[in-house]
Amino acid sequence: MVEPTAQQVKEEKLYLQMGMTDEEFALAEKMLGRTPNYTETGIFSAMWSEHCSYKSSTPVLKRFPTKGPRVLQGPGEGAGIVDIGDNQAAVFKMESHNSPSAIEPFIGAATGAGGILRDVFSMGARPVALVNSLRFGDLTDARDRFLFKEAVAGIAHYGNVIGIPTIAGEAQFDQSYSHRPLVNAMAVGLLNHEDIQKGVASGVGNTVIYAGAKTGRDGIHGATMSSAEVTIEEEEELPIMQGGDPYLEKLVMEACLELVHYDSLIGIQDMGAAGLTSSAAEMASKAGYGVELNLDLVPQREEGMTAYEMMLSESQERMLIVVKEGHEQEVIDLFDKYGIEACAIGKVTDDKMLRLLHKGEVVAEIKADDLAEDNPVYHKESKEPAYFAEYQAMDNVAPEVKDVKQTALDLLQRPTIASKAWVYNQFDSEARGNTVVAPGSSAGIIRVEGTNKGLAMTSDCNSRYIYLDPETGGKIAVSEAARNLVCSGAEPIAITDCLNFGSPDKPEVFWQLEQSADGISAACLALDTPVIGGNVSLSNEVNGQSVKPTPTIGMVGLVNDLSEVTSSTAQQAGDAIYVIGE
Amino acid sequence: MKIAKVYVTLRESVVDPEGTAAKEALHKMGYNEVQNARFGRLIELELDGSAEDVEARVDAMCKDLLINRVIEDYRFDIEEA
Amino acid sequence: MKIAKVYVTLRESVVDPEGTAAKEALHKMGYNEVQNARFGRLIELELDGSAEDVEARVDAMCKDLLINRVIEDYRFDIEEA
Amino acid sequence: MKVAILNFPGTSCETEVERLFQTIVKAEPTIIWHADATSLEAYDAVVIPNGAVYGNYLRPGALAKSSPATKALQTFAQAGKPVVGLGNGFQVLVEIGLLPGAFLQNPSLTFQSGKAALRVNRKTKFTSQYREEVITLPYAQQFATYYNDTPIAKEQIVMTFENNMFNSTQSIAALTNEGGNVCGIIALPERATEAVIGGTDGLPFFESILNNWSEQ
Ligand SMILES: Nc1ncnc2c1ncn2[C@@H]1O[C@H](COP(=O)(O)OP(=O)(O)O)[C@@H](O)[C@H]1O
Repeated sequence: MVEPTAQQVKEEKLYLQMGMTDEEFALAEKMLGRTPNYTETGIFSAMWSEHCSYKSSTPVLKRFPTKGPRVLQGPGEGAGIVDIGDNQAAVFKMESHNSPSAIEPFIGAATGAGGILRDVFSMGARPVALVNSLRFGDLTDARDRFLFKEAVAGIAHYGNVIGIPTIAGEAQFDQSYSHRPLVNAMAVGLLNHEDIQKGVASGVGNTVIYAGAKTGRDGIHGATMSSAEVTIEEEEELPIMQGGDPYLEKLVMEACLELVHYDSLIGIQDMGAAGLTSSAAEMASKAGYGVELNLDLVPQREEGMTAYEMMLSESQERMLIVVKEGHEQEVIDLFDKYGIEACAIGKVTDDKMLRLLHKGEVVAEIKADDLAEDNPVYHKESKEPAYFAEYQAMDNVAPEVKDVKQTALDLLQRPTIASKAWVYNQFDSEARGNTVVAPGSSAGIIRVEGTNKGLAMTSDCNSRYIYLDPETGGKIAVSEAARNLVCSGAEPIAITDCLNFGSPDKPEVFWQLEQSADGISAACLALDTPVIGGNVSLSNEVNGQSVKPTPTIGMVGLVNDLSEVTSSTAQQAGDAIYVIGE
Repeated sequence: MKIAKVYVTLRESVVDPEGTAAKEALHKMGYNEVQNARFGRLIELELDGSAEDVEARVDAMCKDLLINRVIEDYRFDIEEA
Repeated sequence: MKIAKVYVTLRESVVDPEGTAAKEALHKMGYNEVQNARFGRLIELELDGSAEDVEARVDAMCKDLLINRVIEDYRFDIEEA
Repeated sequence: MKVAILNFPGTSCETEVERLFQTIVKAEPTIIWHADATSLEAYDAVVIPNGAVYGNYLRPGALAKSSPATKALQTFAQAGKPVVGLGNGFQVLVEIGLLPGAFLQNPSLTFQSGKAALRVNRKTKFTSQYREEVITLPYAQQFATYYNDTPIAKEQIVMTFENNMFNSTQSIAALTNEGGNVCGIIALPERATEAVIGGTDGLPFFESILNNWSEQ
């Protein structure tokens, strides 16, 4: 393929296929002072995708309370960090893998778990637990059953092979998720304060090192895709997806956790969505420096890869690392011990540019801030949907129960209410031997190794409540999470969230997003549980129909004394039962 | 009775970490002549003799269930048993 | 360059839960002609042309690593690439 | 007793075993990277922890054959010293030929975790400290079905599943070699050594090892 020229990109509006609007292309042109070439256009479009830039959701995210005495790192890094005393901290984040899971659920769900684990260990933390939140159609449809079964197997595969226990989660079923499932994965890690790492590229002349899997042509424009509706026609040419390799990631993780103790380490970041592009641009922009990469040095899996392909590949299990000049070999040797390829591919500069060289030529040169900081931000139109007023005006009706036993049995058979043992029995929920409460109780609890403390965690969101009244529903989601922690014996300390909604271009959907964010914020303020990170997944739609609004809450709590842990099982005959609250 | 043998291979640009791991292990064991190893699957179906359109039916089974076309290619032979 | 294709099947005495599950799923989908399904694997090895005794070497690789003869049978073809 | 904990690429439960020997069943544990394990002579016992050695590629445990540690392990076992494979470690022992048989995928075709009731043969050197005949241990495997077409002698069977949930040959959950010094267990006794993380039915397993071999 001959790459289109800058002129062609502009005249033939090739940027539209990459998900960029006319206005955005004009803005990119203005920032550059010239027309971006094909590679540069790809880079802009990926960095300005909803997935990377949060351009439609930033105004909403600003509403969240993000500060608190425990918060060591709020939103903006790979994962948030909260202090848990004794010089230790909990690191966690939740992320969506909805679009890939709708196409190939095993791979989509597995790579979702892999990606969120990288976010956590790239902060310098050892991941200690996984949590997930799943939404599928109601299992009457064969495709939905297939999607669900495979997504669960995918999460299980990744977590079990890498050896990190899944200790909590939720699974709910509703027709609005039919053929458009939501797969949200959360990872929780632990670190000592002095080991906190940030994704920064600072210090002129310092070296940029690439470590992990080779780059292939996979997932190009995944970041753009993940903010778009997926449609796969039966006979259409299927996209190629790469499975994750948890075995490789385990080795990368062990190497990275050893690397955080090296004095020569400056910064480290996972190559997630928009791979090399986003990690390089963000690391440079955050540090106020520039990065120059020589793409000829990037380990490549396929022949004849172009700069465009390398920069936008979403090959899994890759890390970008910055080390002090002259210390490259010790890092390369460390990775080599684990059988992982690592090599120097560039250096830090003082001109704040992301500059890419390929075959002796400069193939892209863009201000890192233009990509990572100064992206367009949209204030989308918001409108209360007609159904809302209608529902609010309805009278409360209490359903009449004639046969209590039968009704109870019917309820217990609903997939959303039924036992989830089929799901969590596929997870190695006790790997590494610190699981105090495994799935099956209100919250999962993991012991903080070497102490008598524990971390409790849960994920919750009842999207029917959110749909009926997003503000109240948002409050309920946070409160439910907090109740799950409290009744397990933990004090809630912070949340992460994953905002799964339909298209932000629909004013009614945007209204749901805003309202539920307000509800979540109010509850977080009341409960003193700041939002320390999260993820947004918009345009979850099939045939123009949005999924139910689903702002999943992942909450972490601190157990100060493991002897206070209470599980939700009935303990012995004769114990009294109380109902408390309203 | 007919036997359909379905040979399933990974699509060309799909990474095969299992093949890579096996290749490395073979090298460590002294089989340095191995340049590359790729893993696939082999599915043998015994089919009731009366079936018509055997080719089309087996192809449909592959597409409907047996093959993951996001990552795999396949071909099959049909033999008389 | 030579290519060795190793076909690995479960030994007859070993139950194949994957095959059984696939057969049942195929029946549910209306493919009632399927009498039996067995799953195996296909390993393709690209071998450096200079190698001598190719047959013996591939057989040794199978015995040393690729096959567990307690549960698996195998056969292989060698083709010129 | 000096215990070597063999760490292969893909091993994930080495620290829980190390902690166990440091704080509960007191011994001197050392985690050894497989490539450095060319000789194990300096140790009194070797443990292969659970995990997914070499990603479980090919067959669980199979690629461990390519590690230099395998030879050292064989020499070590021939000397009559104790070798234990926990979970995935059992699969390694079978693949490298220190124990007979093979493992198949679970009948459910999925990974399965949970707790199982196991019947203990208290006459082995790995179970001599057990008081009860039936104990509960956690398990977590996708390939838990033990298969062998040659019957295993009764003395070599260390534990059996009470309800043969994985359809294993002779209900086998744990087994030794003929010499009685190499033991593989598909359940995970190391995860049942503290009340706070799921019971203590695994303790006697490790205490038996210490008891039967530490004087030698
Ligand atoms: N996808 C999942 N992954 C792990 N655990 C799950 C999953 N779904 C449900 N669980 C576990 O099953 C139990 C019941 O879940 P759920 O029905 O959501 O209960 P609750 O109403 O108490 O939140 C909880 O312990 C939960 O952690």
